[in-house]
Amino acid sequence: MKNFEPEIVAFCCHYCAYTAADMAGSKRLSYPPNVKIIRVPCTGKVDALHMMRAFEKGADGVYVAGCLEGDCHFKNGNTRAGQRVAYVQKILEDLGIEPQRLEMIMMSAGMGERFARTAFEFTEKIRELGPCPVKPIKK
Amino acid sequence: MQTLKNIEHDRMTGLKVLVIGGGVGGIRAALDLAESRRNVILIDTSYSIGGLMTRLDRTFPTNNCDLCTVSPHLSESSRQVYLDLKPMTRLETLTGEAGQFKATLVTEPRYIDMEKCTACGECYKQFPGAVRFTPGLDPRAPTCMRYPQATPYAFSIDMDKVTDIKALQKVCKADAILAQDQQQTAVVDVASVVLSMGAELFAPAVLEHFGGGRFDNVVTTLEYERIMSASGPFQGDLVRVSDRKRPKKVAWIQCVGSRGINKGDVPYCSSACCMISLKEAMVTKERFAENIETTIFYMDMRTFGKDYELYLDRAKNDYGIRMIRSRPHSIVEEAGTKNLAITYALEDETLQKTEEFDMVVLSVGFRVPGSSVDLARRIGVDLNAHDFIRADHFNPVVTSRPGVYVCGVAQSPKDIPETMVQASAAAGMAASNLPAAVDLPETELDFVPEKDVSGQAPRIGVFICDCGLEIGGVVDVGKMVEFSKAQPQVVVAKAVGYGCSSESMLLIEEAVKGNDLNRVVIGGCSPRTHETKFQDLLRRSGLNKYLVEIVNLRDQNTWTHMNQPKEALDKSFHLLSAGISGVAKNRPLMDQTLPMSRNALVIGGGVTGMTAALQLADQGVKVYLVEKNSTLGGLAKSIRRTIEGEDVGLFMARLAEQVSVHKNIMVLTDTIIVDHSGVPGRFKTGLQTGLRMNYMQVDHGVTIFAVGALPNRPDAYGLGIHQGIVTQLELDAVMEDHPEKIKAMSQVVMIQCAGSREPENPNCSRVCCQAAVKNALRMKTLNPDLEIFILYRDIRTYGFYEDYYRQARNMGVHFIRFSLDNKPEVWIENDRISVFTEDGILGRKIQFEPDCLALSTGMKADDETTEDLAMMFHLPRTGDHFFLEDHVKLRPVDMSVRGIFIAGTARSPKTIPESITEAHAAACRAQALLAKKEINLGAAVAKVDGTKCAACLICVRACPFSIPFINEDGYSQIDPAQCRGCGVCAAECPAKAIQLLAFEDDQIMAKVDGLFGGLN
Amino acid sequence: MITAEQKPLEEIIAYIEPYDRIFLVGCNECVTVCAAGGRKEVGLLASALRLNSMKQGKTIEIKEITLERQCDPEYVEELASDINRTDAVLSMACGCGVQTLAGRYKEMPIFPAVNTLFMGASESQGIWAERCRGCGDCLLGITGGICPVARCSKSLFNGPCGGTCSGKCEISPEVDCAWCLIWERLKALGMEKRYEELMEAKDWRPSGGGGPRKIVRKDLVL
Amino acid sequence: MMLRKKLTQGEFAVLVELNIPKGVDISELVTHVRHLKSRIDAVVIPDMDGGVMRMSALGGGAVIRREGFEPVIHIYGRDRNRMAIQGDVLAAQALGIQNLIVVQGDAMANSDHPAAKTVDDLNELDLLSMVQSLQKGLDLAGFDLKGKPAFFTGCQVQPIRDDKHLLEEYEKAKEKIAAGAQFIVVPPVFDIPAYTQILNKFKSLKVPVIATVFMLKNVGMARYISINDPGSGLSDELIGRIRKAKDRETECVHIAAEMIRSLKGVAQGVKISAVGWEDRLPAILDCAGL
Amino acid sequence: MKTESKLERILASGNLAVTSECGPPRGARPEKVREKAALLKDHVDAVNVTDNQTAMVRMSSWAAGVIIKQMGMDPILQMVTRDRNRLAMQSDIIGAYSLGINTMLCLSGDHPKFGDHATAKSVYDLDSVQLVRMVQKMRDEGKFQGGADIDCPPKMFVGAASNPFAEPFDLRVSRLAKKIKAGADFVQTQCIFNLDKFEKFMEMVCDRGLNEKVYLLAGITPMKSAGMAKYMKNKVPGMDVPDEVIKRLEGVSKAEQPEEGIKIAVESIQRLKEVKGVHGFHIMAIEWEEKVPQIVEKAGLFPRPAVENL
Repeated sequence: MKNFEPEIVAFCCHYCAYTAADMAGSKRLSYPPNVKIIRVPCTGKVDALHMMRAFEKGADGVYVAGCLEGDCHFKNGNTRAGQRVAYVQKILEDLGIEPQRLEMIMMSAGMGERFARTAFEFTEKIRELGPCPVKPIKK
Repeated sequence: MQTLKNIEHDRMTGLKVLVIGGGVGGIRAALDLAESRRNVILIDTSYSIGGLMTRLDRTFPTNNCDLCTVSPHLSESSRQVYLDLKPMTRLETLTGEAGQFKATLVTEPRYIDMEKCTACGECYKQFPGAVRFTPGLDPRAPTCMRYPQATPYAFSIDMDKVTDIKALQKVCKADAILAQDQQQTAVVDVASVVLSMGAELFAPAVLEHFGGGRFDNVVTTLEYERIMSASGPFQGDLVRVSDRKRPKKVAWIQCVGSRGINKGDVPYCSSACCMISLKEAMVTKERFAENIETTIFYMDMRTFGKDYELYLDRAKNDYGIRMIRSRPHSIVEEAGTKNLAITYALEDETLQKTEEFDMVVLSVGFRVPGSSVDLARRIGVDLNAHDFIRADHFNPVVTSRPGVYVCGVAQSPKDIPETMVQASAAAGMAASNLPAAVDLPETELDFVPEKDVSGQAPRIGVFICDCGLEIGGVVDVGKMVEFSKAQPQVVVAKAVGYGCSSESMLLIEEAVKGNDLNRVVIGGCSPRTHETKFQDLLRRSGLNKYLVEIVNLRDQNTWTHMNQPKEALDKSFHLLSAGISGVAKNRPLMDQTLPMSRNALVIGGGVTGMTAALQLADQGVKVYLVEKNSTLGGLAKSIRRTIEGEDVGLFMARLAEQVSVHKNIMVLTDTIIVDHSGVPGRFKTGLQTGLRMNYMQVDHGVTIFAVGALPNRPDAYGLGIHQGIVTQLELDAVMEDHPEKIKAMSQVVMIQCAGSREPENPNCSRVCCQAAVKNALRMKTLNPDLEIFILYRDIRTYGFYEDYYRQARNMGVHFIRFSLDNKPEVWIENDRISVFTEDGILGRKIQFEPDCLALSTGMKADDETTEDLAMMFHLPRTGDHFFLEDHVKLRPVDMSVRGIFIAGTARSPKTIPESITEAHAAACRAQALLAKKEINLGAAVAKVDGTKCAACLICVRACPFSIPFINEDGYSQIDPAQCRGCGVCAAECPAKAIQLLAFEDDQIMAKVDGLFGGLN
Repeated sequence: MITAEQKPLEEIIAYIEPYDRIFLVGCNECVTVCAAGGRKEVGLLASALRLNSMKQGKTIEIKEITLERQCDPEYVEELASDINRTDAVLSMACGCGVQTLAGRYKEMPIFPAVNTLFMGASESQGIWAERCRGCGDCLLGITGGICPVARCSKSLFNGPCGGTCSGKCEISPEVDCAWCLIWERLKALGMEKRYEELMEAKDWRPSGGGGPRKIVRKDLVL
Repeated sequence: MMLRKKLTQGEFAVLVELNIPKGVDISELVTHVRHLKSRIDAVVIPDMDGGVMRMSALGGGAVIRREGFEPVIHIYGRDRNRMAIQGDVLAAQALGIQNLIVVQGDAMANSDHPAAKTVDDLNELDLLSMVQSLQKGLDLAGFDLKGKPAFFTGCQVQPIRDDKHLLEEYEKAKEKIAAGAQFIVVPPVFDIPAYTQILNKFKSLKVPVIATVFMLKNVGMARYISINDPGSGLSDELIGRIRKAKDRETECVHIAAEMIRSLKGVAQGVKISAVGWEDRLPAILDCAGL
Repeated sequence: MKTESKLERILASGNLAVTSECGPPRGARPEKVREKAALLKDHVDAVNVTDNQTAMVRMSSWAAGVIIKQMGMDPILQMVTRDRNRLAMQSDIIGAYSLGINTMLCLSGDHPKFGDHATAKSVYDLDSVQLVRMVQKMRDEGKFQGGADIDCPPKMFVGAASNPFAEPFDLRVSRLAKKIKAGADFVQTQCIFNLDKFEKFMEMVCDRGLNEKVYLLAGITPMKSAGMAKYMKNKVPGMDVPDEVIKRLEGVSKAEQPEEGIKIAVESIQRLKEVKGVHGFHIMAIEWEEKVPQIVEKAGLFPRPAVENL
């Protein structure tokens, strides 16, 4: 599995993680290109359905990146997202898919380094796990 | 920048404010004025704006990347309709008087047509000598501009160095080089002027004992910033100049050129340098290597700003930065290694020490450049003893010439937050010479009517920007265009060079119209900075602005994966595919708006609250000024004189009188805030007044928090036990009311940091050092024979207060240092006060028996009040219970909730003039918001499909703002005017009856699908 | 409201294992409100089932539909047009819905995807608690509005058993002792005396003891 | 049951003070009052208290009456002369308002019309006599009225500062009763034993005494009252209780409810002043077991 | 005399009654019953035979009762409403009576959750009060619960349980009154460790005159160890074990603790003998039946009065 390049989707909150990702860019911090970002106004908007959809479409890993605890622009959207992530992790587990493929991560807008490090660590973690057992059947 | 000429034309009518200097202060002032619908001309002698801050790597105390924090301001400046930016321009003369000045502006030739220049960098590549770019240490030309998002986005040519103008013109594909460009002079009517020229940094080359600029590895703090910067000479790698090797031992030397001892020094304190060095040392450890040994040589550690003391503690305790209290007198370079030997003496040791370092950073302070002195003389504003602009003692942004205001380092040395505060304050003051904001006409950009695209199949245009080499240098734009063309529903795909240049924007606009496109994808940089720009483009093209999707190819792809071009290209395909399939689902949306309430609520009737209220009321804003005590005045009422000798009582009485009789101010004393609701621009707050607690509700568009702080009265050093032990505040009153008591004294001891900088109150109270010096000086005047001992930890007489500190020393006031772990002790025996302290220099305990012991107790936050308000208004506070501003650096008077501002000691301890400045700043920021007729709430609001709703109440319960309710028809209803757009309800709705507009499920799903589909 | 919760995925997967085309049918009434079988849960379960089949290397076709109310024949009729294009139906409604479907589409295998639990009330967001057992002879009028049938672990009619501890039931400290609640409530209402009235043995016929129950409103019958 | 009947028969009455809008939008007022349906005995409507201009109590009273509640309106001499007041009082009766409380007008210090001219033609005792006179069918000039009004008229006591002041207010109340006051409204005290003593003192005047329960809303307000009104008996413990509460607003509701409960046996009725927190009144009543 | 119950006769005679209990075996060996009962013979007036105690299956209580009866002792048939509906209970009652059992105790029973058949459906057709009422009606009116006449009604001496310590405390007396109202002739209480509280309870009982309407047997349980005391305090619902009791047990060595426990039980009986309304003692020596005679003797309750002599 050395050559395995995981597909990773990151749902990022506009106010923090997305900004942090931009900041990682402006600092030219390198992280694996496997991570692709979808911007949301708040992680509280990320539905369990969206996370599942990413796996259905072929993601090997998904993470939801929101503001630090207590820092949500909408009070508690990030904690709601965290609860939802835990719920979907349970579904994945029931389906025999490693729940670690889904994660909730928190960071502030200023944490460009953390964004890059997280992207790196998450990618490595998924690389360890190998391809998601539900890769869609290529037509 | 699209219509510089047109703007020029439009702006010839109506009064303007002239802002001089395009650093952060000038930009802030100009933006504040423009936001409050005042016409502004921002001039700078340089060819692009940004000033010193754009050259810093990161700023303290957040250690954020400077570029990232400042760039939104820069791009905003080019968008503002009211803002006219004139680089390479100086003010020659200023005649007339406030309200009707005539300003003569001289613009130097740029030899480049900014309309045409795309900043491709070709000219610089070919003629590096003649095309201007970053000065200083930078040996390479990253994008040939000082920083990546330069404003204006164009080069300039140094014609003196051009040998063959034809050849130069030839390399320019945009045909932007104007060989015949000439100096231009214009006379404009301006109502007021804001001076924000900033200052230079001291060049230490004159200092022989520090190498006189000859040693490779001795750099200034600014040069060190450039070395660490990603856009710097070593691409952000920390190495020594001499051998390009990572240093293992770096030393900083403070006060180089400041607090004058040496040749070429100035006597004042440059205020910002201590924090800069601490930051550099911390970033060194954080970013490069934990084990790089960092040492700071200093005299007094002046971390007096908000939460700066905590920063110092972190530097010492968490990062292990070595702090040595000493002023080294020389640096010697070792011949072979080019290492540097520093010789220094410790205060409690007689022997000198010599230590070797790999690199030495000289912490240089601010200097007034000759050009500023000339300018001041030309326009007739007075300078102070140090050639800074002389400012009013109570209102530091007011100069000697009415109608001319000053901010930032041009007034006194300071750091960025204080510059931002002064900038806003100056802008507010400057605006008062113009018609009141509420009377100004609204100016709207004209857009063509929107086409109805509903029911049409998506016709998508994809435009890909190369952003110079930023995108195009990493991935092949052509391949991306080809890829996009192959995607379903894509009608046009094009490369557009610099997508955000006016030329490219025009090209896109034409393509949209010509191909009858109804959806647009822009592949470029971050939507965070550029979405609005392209949304405007769509509106000009007759499309709803929500039909565009920005694909972040630069910040989140080519910048981060520049070393993996193949992978970056593959990722860009994914991202484009997601953007294309996403945009197909975009729908035209209407922004939600609410009419703005033009009232202001000012909480706190101290000096800050009154000043802010008055400023707003003068601008025609109806102000409710709420004070919980029965009289106005607050803490400042108990201060008698300022250090400059001004009568505070008189000033306060006048201020209170002005406020009380103002027809636009309703003063509510004995009044408590009891409830709060609403959205920025339409707040509703409940007040209860008097002992009967009569209730009333007020509508207001903005709120200013000026609740102040409390004088600290720590249970320390016998305070409250003996009548001879007093606070500085009490001493101030004694001197004023009973000078004879002072005359009868023979010895006075003062203890600094009483109850501050200690674990229970870790921050510095900022005002106490100058208060002690002030009182000492005044006592010495009253009683020259009086012996005064000031026991201190660090003397923090920042800026020009240093003059008073020096004066006190000269007058024989004794300063004795102590440390936190060896604090003075106070005994009372037979009604006599005894103070014991360890004298570091003598190395033994000494005892005083003073007639009076004055404690510098500073201030602490009014925990109960700030807590109450923070809960009601949902605002954050700091660990020591002050209110926490939205951005400690760039938005010091804005709170995290829009429309709520903070000023004065409710934010952090500060002096009366500083509080007044903040009050003006907050009022100015408030005014900018009030100048809008409507509050734009964006389009991202939740919408309920009543036919699907099961009225389960989940949205009602989950909404963080309690907006949804079940209506009479039995389904959930969400008021778009109140919805904040987080989407929590949409994500939790079990019936999928709620959608968050602009982020609807099908849009998000389409993006997910796009990321994985359409490839191969 | 009827409350339900989703069955373990394993069980659902086992039901539909033999089929390739599944109709996943939600209900927009009670099960939506208790977040067990509304549109959102239908979507989630469909997604999970698809993931599972992909994992097996199988393609499965799931059609998602959420009916206004699965226990009314008219709404159930909505499935008629497409039912032939499916191999099995998975219902996310309560038992009433499943049976209504089974009654209407007799040829079609119908499986439940949720366990129907009880008639409950929402205590707070995400928490539902049993409140009524439909015993057909409501005595809330004399027990202070708190039902001993549904809320006492032993359905006692004459007072708490000896196991009450700090107002909680002996079976779990999470469960309130219904009789403590009743007693407090009676006291608050000044109706303590009521307690000592003997409650005679209950007639269980209306609660199902007399066989399956039915309500016939003659005036409404067409 | 009518307020008069209830009070005179010795039954516990619950009065709620509601603010009238500054403006003509009465929707909030009506919504709030509807939530109190059949839970309270009367609605007390102050008239431009604090000197803040708003819809008159007379108008507000008519609105409340229309909603099926029994209004009690304030009358005072600060803003109107004897002509205006008599006219309004007659109008009130015609609109179905049968209860009055004669109050002292608040000072204009924090008024939104500080420049307004104050009238002060009649004082509290004058007003009470005026009502008496009108009830007899004569106006203040002695002319006959066409039809006599009948009111249930109360008076108000000023906040009690200390024992001496209590005696003064007691004497004044005595005079007011002599002038025709039929019940007394006593301002709030947060220390129940102390309040009980005060209420008992007034009870000796043999007219129904109504205690006031004042809604604390936050720490700042409680602190203000405790500092500026030493007679209020608002202790640091009470402030601390609000401060320490997890949900401060709920705690404030509990405090008010507790006060109502402890006053039940002491006073003849309570007037709940929740101004600004009208939406929490049902919760307060629930919590107080009313 | 309502019945032929020995317990009734002793109580009616004004003597302090003594009862104890015997849990039937989890199997079909009658000798197990005999062994246990033999330990109590002569020292108690009647023996409670528990009914699927702690929701674990055991030999049915009426069968074990019959075995005890055959030994010449007097069983008290315990019956819980958890496992049988009104039909089954009534049939068991007349069956037991026909075999000579004339005293019973009506209970609701521990919840199945605590037993070894946690998945069983609990019946609870009636609750304990309704059961008391039903038995009383069978005896006094000669009617089944459904209303039909009984040919030879069972003359049962009906008992109920009372826990003076369970919460809410202010309901305890009312609850007792309700059971009396339903027809309870005698009441056995939960084990009493907190004597002060019990005395308070009894005061309230007497205040209402309930002591005149019912015979109350105070529950006594000797503690084997401090550990057992702590367990009862913390784990057994409705049990009130004051800290002093635990401390007193902890105050002696482990080996001496059983002796101390018995001492406490004896002292309790001595003290409660004086309490108004206490008509006897119900000694529940859980798995420690062999100590019952000793307690009875030390408490001065031995010898037991002979019924014939009354």
